[in-house]
Amino acid sequence: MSEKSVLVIGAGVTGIQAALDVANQGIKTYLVEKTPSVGGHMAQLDKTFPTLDCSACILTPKMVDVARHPNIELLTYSEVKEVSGAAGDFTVKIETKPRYIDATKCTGCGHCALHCPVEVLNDFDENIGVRRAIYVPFPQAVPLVYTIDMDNCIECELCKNICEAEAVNFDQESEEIEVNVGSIILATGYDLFDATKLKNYGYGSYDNVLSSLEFERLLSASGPAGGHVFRLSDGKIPRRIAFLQCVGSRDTEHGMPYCSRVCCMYAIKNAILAKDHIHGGCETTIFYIDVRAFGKGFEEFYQNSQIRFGVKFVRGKVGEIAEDVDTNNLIVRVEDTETGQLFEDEFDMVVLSSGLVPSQGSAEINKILNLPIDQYGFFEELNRISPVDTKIEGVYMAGVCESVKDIPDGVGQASAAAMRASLKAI
Amino acid sequence: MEEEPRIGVFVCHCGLNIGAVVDAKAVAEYAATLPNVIVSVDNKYTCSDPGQEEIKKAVKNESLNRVIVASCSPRMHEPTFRKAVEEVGLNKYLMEMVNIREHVSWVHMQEKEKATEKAKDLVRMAVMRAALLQALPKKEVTILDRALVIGGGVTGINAALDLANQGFKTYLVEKTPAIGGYMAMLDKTFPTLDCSICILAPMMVDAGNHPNIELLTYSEITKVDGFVGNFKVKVKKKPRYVDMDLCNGCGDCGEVCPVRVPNSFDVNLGKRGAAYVPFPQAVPLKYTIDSENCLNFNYGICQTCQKICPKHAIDFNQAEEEIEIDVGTIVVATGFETYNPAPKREYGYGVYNNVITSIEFERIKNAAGPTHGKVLRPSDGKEPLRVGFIQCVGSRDYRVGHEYCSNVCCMISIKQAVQLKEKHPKAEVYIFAIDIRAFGKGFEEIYRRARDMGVVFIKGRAAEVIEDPKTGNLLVSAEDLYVGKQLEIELDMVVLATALLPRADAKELAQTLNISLGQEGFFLEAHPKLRPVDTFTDGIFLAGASAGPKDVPECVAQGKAAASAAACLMARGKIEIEAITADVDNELCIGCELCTLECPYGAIQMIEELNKAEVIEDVCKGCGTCAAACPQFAIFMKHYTDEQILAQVRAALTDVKERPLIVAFTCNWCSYGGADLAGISRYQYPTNARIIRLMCSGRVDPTFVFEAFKLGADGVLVSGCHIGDCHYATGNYRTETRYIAMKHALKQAGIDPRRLRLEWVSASEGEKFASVIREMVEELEQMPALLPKMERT
Amino acid sequence: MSEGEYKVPIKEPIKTKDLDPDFKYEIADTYLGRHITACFKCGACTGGCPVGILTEIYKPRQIIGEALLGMREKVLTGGELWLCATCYTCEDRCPQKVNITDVIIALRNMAFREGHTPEALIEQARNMVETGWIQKTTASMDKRREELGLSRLPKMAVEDMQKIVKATGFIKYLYKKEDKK
Amino acid sequence: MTDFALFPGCLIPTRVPSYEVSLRKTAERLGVNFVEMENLTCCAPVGVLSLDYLTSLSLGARNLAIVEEMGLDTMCTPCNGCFEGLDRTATILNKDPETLEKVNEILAEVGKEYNGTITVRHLAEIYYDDVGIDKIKEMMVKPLDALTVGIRPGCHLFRPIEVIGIDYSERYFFLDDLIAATGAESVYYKHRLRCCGGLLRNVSGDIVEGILRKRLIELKEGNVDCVVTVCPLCFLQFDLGQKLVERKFKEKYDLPTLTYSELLGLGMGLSAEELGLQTHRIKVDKLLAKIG
Repeated sequence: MSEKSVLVIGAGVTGIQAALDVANQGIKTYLVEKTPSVGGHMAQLDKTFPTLDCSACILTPKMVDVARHPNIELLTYSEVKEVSGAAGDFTVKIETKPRYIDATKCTGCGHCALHCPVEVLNDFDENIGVRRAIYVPFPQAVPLVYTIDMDNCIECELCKNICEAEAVNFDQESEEIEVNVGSIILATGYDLFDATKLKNYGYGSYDNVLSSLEFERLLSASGPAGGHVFRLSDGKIPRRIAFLQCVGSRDTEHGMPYCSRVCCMYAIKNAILAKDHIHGGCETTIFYIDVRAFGKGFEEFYQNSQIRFGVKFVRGKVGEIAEDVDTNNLIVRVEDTETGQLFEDEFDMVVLSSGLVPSQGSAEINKILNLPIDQYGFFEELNRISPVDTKIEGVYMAGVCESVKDIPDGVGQASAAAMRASLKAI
Repeated sequence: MEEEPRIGVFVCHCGLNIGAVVDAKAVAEYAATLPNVIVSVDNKYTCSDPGQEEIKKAVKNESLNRVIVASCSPRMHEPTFRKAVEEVGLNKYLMEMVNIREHVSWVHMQEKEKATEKAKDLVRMAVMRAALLQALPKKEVTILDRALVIGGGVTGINAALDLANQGFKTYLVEKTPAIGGYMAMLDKTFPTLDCSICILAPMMVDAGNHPNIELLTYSEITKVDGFVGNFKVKVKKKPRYVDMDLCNGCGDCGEVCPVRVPNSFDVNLGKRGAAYVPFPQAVPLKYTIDSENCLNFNYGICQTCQKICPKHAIDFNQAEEEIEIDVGTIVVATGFETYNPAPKREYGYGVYNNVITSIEFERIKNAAGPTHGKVLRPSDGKEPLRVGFIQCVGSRDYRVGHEYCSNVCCMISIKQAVQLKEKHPKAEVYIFAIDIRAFGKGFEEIYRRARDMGVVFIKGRAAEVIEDPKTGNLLVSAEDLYVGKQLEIELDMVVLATALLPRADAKELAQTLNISLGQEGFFLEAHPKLRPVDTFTDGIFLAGASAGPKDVPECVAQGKAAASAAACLMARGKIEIEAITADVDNELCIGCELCTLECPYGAIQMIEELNKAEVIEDVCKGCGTCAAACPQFAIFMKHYTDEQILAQVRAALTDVKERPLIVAFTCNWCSYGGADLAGISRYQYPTNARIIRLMCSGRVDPTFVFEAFKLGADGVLVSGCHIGDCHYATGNYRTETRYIAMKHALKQAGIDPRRLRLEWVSASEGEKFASVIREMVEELEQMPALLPKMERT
Repeated sequence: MSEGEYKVPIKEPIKTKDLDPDFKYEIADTYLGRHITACFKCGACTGGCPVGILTEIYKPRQIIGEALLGMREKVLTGGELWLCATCYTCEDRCPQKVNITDVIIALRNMAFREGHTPEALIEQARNMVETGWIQKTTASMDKRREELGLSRLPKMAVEDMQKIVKATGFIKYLYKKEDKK
Repeated sequence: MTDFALFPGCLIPTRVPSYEVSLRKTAERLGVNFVEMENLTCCAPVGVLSLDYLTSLSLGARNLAIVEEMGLDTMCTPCNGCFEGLDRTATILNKDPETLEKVNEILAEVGKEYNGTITVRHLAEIYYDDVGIDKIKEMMVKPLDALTVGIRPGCHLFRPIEVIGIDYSERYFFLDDLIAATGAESVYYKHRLRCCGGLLRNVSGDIVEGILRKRLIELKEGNVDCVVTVCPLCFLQFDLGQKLVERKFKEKYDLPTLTYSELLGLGMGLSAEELGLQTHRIKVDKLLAKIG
């Protein structure tokens, strides 16, 4: 079709959808991803609301398509270094960090990881699971190419000797390529709010207080425990789990007065899954201010969680959590503002529904593009009727980097951004 | 058969979705024992890269010519696995899926052994069918690069503009005389309180005179034929009795018209003449004569407008016109309707004058509205200083039948409350709500601003509104959970935040377009995450509030997304469609013409000289109704041949371990989807049914049913779409007539006719499918076992 | 119900006439109560309140909720205001940065002006105005100080105190009834 | 080290003289120079603030004005109540010229004027920031490493965070370091930063005793040898109040209570009499025996 092309930055589900939509129109697409594999946060999830669809079953086929699409050039473990030019003619410098493994040779067989002596916390598993110095973030990673984490590698070269494909190459350099694109789509996604800032919840000092993503990894079949939920303090099965809403969100104190939109629904989903994954059942209670089940099928999901799955809802923001030093159980003190009763409940585990903040990636790319951002760090849209255009012509955005949203809205916005970007590329 | 079938079976764990209930390893081991099975493995995530890689390696290394994937529903990943096998040179029709997730693990969570046995049976049925599968040539169709957008609201306008800018000719059809939809009626939009028409008007003007957009206002879709890439759409243009080219919208006719009737655009608060434009900024700015109220049409008098029109544009005997347009893709953006709260008598809407709905408030607040922007209360025209907003009227309400949340009403009321407070800082404004759902960008900020301006939020659904006859004021009683007290608040005016409903004609349009409706009555998207803007019918896309209540920014984004999806199709120029069509075997055909009567599309005609039937491949949609009707079994249905289906029936009934056993025929578009939804919603039902997927219930040949009973089936279920919903228009009518005939035949054969059951289950009736199976099993358990005689033959 | 009927307290719902809509503005105008309208009544304050744990009747969210609704009578005369230990735990926890303890102190100021104050605080204030010390000083205090080698109790600037207290009009409300001083 | 104007308040001189004598002696040894103040009025703590905002600010401003007249810029107060009252007054007046002007109008009646230059520091802060941990360690003649201590910082030392700005958490408090400096071990026990209910003393006896009993039970669970506080009201609660709770609930706690200055004094080798420990109602003999 045309020699012009489109650059998509960030390969979460939104970035993947945008790249696919542009490529399907016959336009060359470069998809840049900072981490070794595409997939973003959605790859960490076990199931998605409100249909409890298996997250991998939705995401992995799209990951396969993106890797195999003739019009898409996938640049993983790479970062954008420089952007110059204007709409219709951007020149972009992209640096691919060294994996110390030859991507063309590596078959992803995994023998090297078996023999690697170094074990470090796996940030893909939110530091609950572990991985080796030579690793893939998760078994279904795309591209299925191993990466050596040089900070922790002791260069014992065991992997080099084991690898039949001789793919390991310790003096691999970082490469830099320059591409010319007609338009850019930002899909840099989000990070989770760091709940250690809330001292009264004890996240970071009490073992059994988990963030939502940590709980998602516990639930996930490809997670560190194969889907079994256990307490981090003593490995026992939690029988009473509390989910705390609005952790960081709707909180002017921590500069996040906005609502993070997805936590109510993922908390309900996790509550149902907890009951599903724990043999002999468990009691789940969600402490909320307002349950925001606004989307399609959400309200029904919310009602079903109470009627058919027996999830308890208590209206009241938890005042504080104290830890019982010997049993590591958590005493949650809250006022049920509907009955005016004050509760001091003991729980085996507490999951904090942390809010969403713009990702580190958004901040880094903005050092290059310096787009105007709102006071929370999200990119600002051009105006009310062009929600996917940024203030720089030819640069579009989709997903949470523009504002907090769930997967369907992110995917929808990705298609919209693809449309706008492809207009510029023809 | 050219070569010996070499089958590969790949059983998926799907993480824990299948693995937690069905012992995938055991199923794989069992499959290895079946005839022609060369490879049989299980895999944690078959749809992921390693999973697909394993299939491809197996096909290459073991030179397999059949692949069976036992995992989730084909409606989800059939295209994925077909593409995978194609990449290693295997024709995609030689891949067969077995649904052991939505139809097994998700619905038999507590019965692990029986579920594993059921999975083994379903795999056996698939292996038997796979042996008989044949490669089918690729069937491609060209795609016209013209698009049709139905609905001229903000969503439709955005979709049309993006498609037109991409260079595609776009038809924008709007039922009312002007585009703009609900957004044109609004005063301000939340959360930024921008003036709504200021945002919308430029878009309307662009759409109005964009070279690639043909505006068809005051028109409706009557008929849609053809399939993706080649839709033939009939559009009825209702007569305006005004010549569009001559009229310049000067408005003299509107002034001089003696008739004064309520203006539906002003939600019947304002008045308009019989000659009117809905609102001053209407696009196209052309007058329309409303024949119901025009004196000329009712009494043959007046015609003053015709006399004074400077351009002589008025022509009373303008006739209704019907045009036909050919388009490649269709975007449905028909929007929503608001709920009329009169049935909720406790709020007294329609009885007390000062109880109005939010859209009425919006028109009152609008400068172009009936009260020119001054908020006056309907009873005595005074300015209301004490106003209450009642939320969730008609939404989240099981009694009224709308259980869903309408997404936008909280923010509308907060915006309107802030507008009131801006005008009168000391006004008393209350909002009665269960949860305040301020989830979007900038929503919490305006919610905070409302609180800071003194708006009082009361946590509790308002119980009732009664009127104080003397003053016309209203007494709202409610419980405020925040303070745990009962309240009785006296207010000057009450605004009901009414629900957003699917349009009344949504069902009719769904039937014309052959797309299905979701549980709440809005159109059903193919998959909320995988394909959010597609429908199950290729080439037709969904956007905006037609798929579910949403606010303006989301509608605009979905409008552009649907445009992008349509553009992807049209840019490719051609698309591969199902090569499932009928084929007549000339030796067997005796020319009885029975099939030509059955086919709804006239895709099977008689060849005069041979007196044999012949199928027109392009027109045939592959429903199979003709094949089931043919007495000579002369019609050969590609990919759904009689032998393949009978092989599945026989496989289901060999070494049966579970009684009573039910063979269930389901149609791909509705009842199979209903069975999927039963899985997604985790409705549990007994494991006794073995589901066989056909393209339409019309494909169920009576011989299949009798064969099943002959081989010892305890019960047979035939299920399809509701009458009128059939994807192939009349397939299910034939099924109904055959069902009655089969009932009599069974009675004569001495089999209790209750063992055969016909049920209409739509794609949104998961619970119904589960209860039908439950009832059948209970009923069959009471019946005595089938006479052994039947099994001897 | 073992003997006789079930005794049920009958009460009317709260009517508009019981509500004073301007109460929230009156509070918001004071420096201490300036953030009251930001409260969306989530209950985080009561959740951590040390007094709230023990007694059902004292809940900061309830007081602020009633104030926002306009239940002036109940809030000022109810007496729960004075059960706050002013430990400021709730202020550090409020997600909307409402200075809850300050708001309750502002409400106490209003209650004091309308004469609903616990005896103990009135007595403390009177001691301060009359002797300069919150508690009455006794001779044994001086004796004990000397045993420890400390100077006697210093003299408080009582006249200056009284001038100030008169200037701010504090005295007017302190001695409303018998109108001493 | 700068000089500090010492504002003893009214509770310490009258009801807790041992705190005053121990703070003077330890400060002297640590080289902290206190300048006496005269002609003071009550600092108008929360009890008065609750009645009238303007009176509280005016009385506080008058005391701050005296410090200005003495030519100093920092005032030290060992009492949490005075620290809360004066620090709040200083914070508001130093930032809000309009209120300062109104207060100065009232101060004009008594011929005083406040220019908003004074910072108010608590004695504990001075021990920690100005004296410093190492200096205290050096002064330890008789390290108290046999003692386990439960700290009671007192709510107004660190809350509200907006006004006072000290970073704190349940797990760590700067008072722990001060205790460690004396060799004793500051033990973590449940709700150690929770209020002791002191200010409700004669407003509602039930609540005061209810809260105090909870704190005493938690301290017992933490099995501490003694309670160390820097707030005279907490001291009265745990010293005098403990007796009342023991009588009302018929339970035995026998938890001696010290102010930090007294603990410091013991570490420095001062005798119990020099520190006035005999005035305590809960006998400290068992404690003294333990540290030999």
